[in-house]
Amino acid sequence: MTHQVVSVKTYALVFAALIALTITTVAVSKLELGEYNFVCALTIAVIKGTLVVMFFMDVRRSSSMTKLFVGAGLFWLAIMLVFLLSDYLSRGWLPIPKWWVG
Amino acid sequence: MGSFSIFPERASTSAGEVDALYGFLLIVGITMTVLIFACVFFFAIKYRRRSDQERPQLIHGSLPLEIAWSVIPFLVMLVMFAWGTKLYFQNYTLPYKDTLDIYVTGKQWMWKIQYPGGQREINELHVPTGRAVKLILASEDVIHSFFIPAFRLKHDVVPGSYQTYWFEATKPGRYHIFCAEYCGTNHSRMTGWVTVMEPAAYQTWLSGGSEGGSLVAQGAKLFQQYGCVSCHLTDTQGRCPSLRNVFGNPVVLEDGRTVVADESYIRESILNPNAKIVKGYHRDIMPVFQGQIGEEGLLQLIVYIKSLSTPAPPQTAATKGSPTQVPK
Amino acid sequence: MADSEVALAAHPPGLQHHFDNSAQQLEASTLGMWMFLVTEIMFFGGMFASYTIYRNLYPEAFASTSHFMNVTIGAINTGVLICSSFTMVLSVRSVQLGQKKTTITFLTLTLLLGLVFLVLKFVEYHEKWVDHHIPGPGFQYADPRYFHQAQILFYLYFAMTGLHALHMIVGAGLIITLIVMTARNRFSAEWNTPVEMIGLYWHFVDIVWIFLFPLLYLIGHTS
Amino acid sequence: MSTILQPHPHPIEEKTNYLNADYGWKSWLFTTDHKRIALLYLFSITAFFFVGGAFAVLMRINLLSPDGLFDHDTYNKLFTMHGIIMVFFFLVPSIPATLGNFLIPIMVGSRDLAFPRINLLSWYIYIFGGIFTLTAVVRGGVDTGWTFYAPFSTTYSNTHVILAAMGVFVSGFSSILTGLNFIITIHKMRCPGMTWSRLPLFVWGHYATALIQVLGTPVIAITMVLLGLERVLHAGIFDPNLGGDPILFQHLFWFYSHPAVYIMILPGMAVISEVVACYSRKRIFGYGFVAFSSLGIAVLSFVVWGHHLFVSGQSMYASMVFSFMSMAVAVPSAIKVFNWTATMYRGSISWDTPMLYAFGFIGLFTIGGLTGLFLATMAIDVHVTDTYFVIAHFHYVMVGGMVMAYMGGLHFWFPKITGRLYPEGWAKFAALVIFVGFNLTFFPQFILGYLGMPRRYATYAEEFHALNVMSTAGASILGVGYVIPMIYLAWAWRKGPISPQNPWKAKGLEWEQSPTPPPTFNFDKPPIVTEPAYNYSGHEEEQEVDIG
Repeated sequence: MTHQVVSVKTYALVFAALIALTITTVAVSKLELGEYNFVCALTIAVIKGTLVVMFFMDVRRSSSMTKLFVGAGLFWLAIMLVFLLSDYLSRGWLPIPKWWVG
Repeated sequence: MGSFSIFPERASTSAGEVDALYGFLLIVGITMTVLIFACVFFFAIKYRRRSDQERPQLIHGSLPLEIAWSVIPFLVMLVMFAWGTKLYFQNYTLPYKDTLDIYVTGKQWMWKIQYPGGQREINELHVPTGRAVKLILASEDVIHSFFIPAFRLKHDVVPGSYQTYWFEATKPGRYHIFCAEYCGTNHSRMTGWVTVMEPAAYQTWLSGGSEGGSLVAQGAKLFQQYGCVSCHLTDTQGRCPSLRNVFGNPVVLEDGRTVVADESYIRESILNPNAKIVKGYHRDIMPVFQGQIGEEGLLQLIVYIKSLSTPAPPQTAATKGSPTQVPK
Repeated sequence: MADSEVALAAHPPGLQHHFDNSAQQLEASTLGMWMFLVTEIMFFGGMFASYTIYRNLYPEAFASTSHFMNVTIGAINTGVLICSSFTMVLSVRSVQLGQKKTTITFLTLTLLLGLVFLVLKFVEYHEKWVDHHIPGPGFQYADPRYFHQAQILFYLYFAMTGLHALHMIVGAGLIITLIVMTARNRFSAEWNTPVEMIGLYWHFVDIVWIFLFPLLYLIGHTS
Repeated sequence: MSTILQPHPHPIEEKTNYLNADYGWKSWLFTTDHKRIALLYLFSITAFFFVGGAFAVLMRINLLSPDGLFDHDTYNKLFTMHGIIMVFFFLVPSIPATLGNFLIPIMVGSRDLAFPRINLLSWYIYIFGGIFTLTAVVRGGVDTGWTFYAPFSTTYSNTHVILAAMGVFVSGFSSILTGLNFIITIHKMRCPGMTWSRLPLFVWGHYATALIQVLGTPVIAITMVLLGLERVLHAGIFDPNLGGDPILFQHLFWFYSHPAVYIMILPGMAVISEVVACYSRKRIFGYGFVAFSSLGIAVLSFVVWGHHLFVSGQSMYASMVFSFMSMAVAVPSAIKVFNWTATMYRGSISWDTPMLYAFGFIGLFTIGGLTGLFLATMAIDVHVTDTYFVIAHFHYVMVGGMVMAYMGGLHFWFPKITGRLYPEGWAKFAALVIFVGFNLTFFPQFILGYLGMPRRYATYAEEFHALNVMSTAGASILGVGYVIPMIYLAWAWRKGPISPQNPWKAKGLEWEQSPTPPPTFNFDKPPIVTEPAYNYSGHEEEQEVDIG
């Protein structure tokens, strides 16, 4: 982290990208995409998030241990969401056909 | 309960199977415990420290042994998992044939039980032997849990939705009903009795008294009162689906899913109509009844709607070995 | 945050007695900060999970409540926070180069942008207060069909943005301490860990908002 | 540090150690020495243990007769406070905050934890959370059960739910900070030669525990915030009459609370690995497997919480997935038990008190773990969940497992902490009393559970009377069993014989390279590790698999 310092140009570029992405996400939200609206908004947010993590928080040049911690945090969040949704989404399914139940 | 036994009475078809699985788990558990206790004490005695200069021989470990005592226990656990899951699905998947539907409503510290014939009881449940009984469980305030140890069955009674499970009583007698989910001050007084009777005795009990008219009559009154009849029965402009022959049959929804119109579906469509819109009909026409109809009214409406549809055709494919056919 | 170890007058500036060298100390502090940020991810994660469940259960109620979300203020706030992240990262860069004056200017800029965000957030809350959209006894909602569901969604809205604003206020306080410490020449090119750590914290709060903005403001409009 | 020569019964001049390096309340309340913070935790945790224990005894007295002694509200408050204090203020912090805080820096070979000030902050947060909970107790208690299930806790309970929720919320951060400190210390501050494959299993166990503490605890924090907000605003997020879903609360609560039970047991396993290795004078059988099974438990513990919701209306398919994962999480625990037993094979086993506790742990934890399989099997869980079978299961794991290991660890490292030896006779007697009292208390509850006696019942049916009387009798023996060590350990701290540097001839940096009791910076000269872990057989050759 304390090796040579990142140039202002890179930071400015990343900053510009973030502002551009914000504008696009607002613009995209005005279009009528139905279910894809959610997907677009989320992907843009994920891109912006990775940009901030990689460049502004300098995880790009950090030790592999830091990258592992960041990955672990997101993975555990994913565990919570996946298993929580696994209950809610599978509530409505029809009970399984009778042939299997003895 | 003269003789002391570690099993409560077996009074339902599934009780026997649950006890069999419990027996299997007990055997596995006891063998493992005895094995571990024996090893620990045998090693502790055989290899006790005799002098301070002892230098035990270095043993790093053995891969085959490690793999053996990881895979073998896991296989045994898979047997437990499969057997347990099959039994669970069997208890909670409603049997195909017509069941005696009894409506149980948990209210802080009492169980209100209503029969299709209109009888109502508090903390008392009467069921005949030899017939599948379906319990439709609702709660008016907090989470309770309708637990009958003799049938080895329990289910949480969550306010705001219907939970159902079924059993088939086999042994006449009087068994406990407990509330198993903590629900406040008198949680431990929220108990009752289930009386299992022979079918003949049950009929005489049934005809004993059914005050207040059957649920269906009361349901019809409400169906009128809330104006459902104008849309759902006599309507011709097709603004909303007719409710004749709807109950118990699959319904195709607007987003393509098919859902069986059971009690939960009817209840949800009354309280929050936009949750599931039938294909070909529009949103936001039916008013929201959330908070306007009490649990009592909902039950009566559902029983009335059920009476509008002819009973579901008996399942054609004869399911072999289904509990109800095996002569006890 | 307690990471801002005060510089001890020991050999290399700021080296704590129990660390072997500065590199180990900095790496330990960075890992420690990231571990704290992981707990924050799980902390906000609980609310994002509840949001996903209720958005899944009540899509139309969600659509109707999102019409009351002021997208312009939301968008401006997102821009403001991204700028504050930018100035924060420049302040970290300048403290690493030992330029005290530029560090202070960038830190003050970040602080101001943070305050602008909070002011805009207050304006939004006031707008909701006027519309009686604050969940609780005084809650009113135009469309009677979604009264209860709207109250839940506004509860989640206020819980998430409120907690985020709280984190902004704590961040602002930390930046003030940083400005004071920089003014007192406590940081140098060799030792500036607190600035980096609070920079990480600030960027994290910005990322939370980057996810909050689309989920709460944008998605509901059209679905 | 000036060497204070003070009249002392023993002729040798007392070396300066962390205890006599400084005196006065300031040296304790503002210390950043991990050893002193460990002692601060030790005293506060013991106090909370006896408060929670007192509630337990009152509960057992109430259950002596079917129609109970106290009125229902009091009993409901008793079991709630017993739950909250024991879980959040004794079981979660006990081994990590006392033995872990004291030993991990020494075992790892560093002078202190990575963030000493945060370590002290964690103790203050723990005390602050404790004050919240004790105010809730004093002002009339809370009657929602330690699980705070909505909608009862949010709308129907009129007791101090918010105070108790705040207590749990605050004390959660103390656990997070301890976990954070351990992870960074173990990663970054190992002394030269201390590779990952030479780390004592005590450190591996605490590393896995710290992972769960850091990744799980924030979720209970946000759940308590949502609960408190819901109780104030009644917006209906957990209230079904207003459109909310109470099962969402259960999901969020158990997402933390199941991994929390592994936060409680993993440190116990960590202690047992050390005790079994030292008193069998043999290297742990399958070191790598035991180490990685700790990590396996830490990871798998986050995907099993659904087995608490089998009967609460969770979808059948999700229940099936959770049941399968609950079977998988049992495998690493089984591996550990088998490896401890195999370690004793062909060892030279001495029957000192810590080893007695280890025997007790291995046996009782096996019963606890196996009954966990009963609860993971869906069909059985339908019958036995929310009954005394569950109570017996988790007490076998927590009291039979964790508390036994805690006692074993306290006795094993008592000489290192205090520089004194405890009376062996009394200690063995107390261990026996605890073992007997424990089994008499909780084994009848398995039978009660399968007979169908629900949990949290102030009054119960007549046929459960006999077993409940047995259980109460056991509880009184257990209560006495826990008081005896309090007495002789306190006595030994002052009057016990001076202990040599390594009384048990154990391996490990904390016994061999750090004097007893250790000085403030743990080592006189910087530690170097040359031999593999648990090198009791004295063989120099190094052929263990190098993970580091």
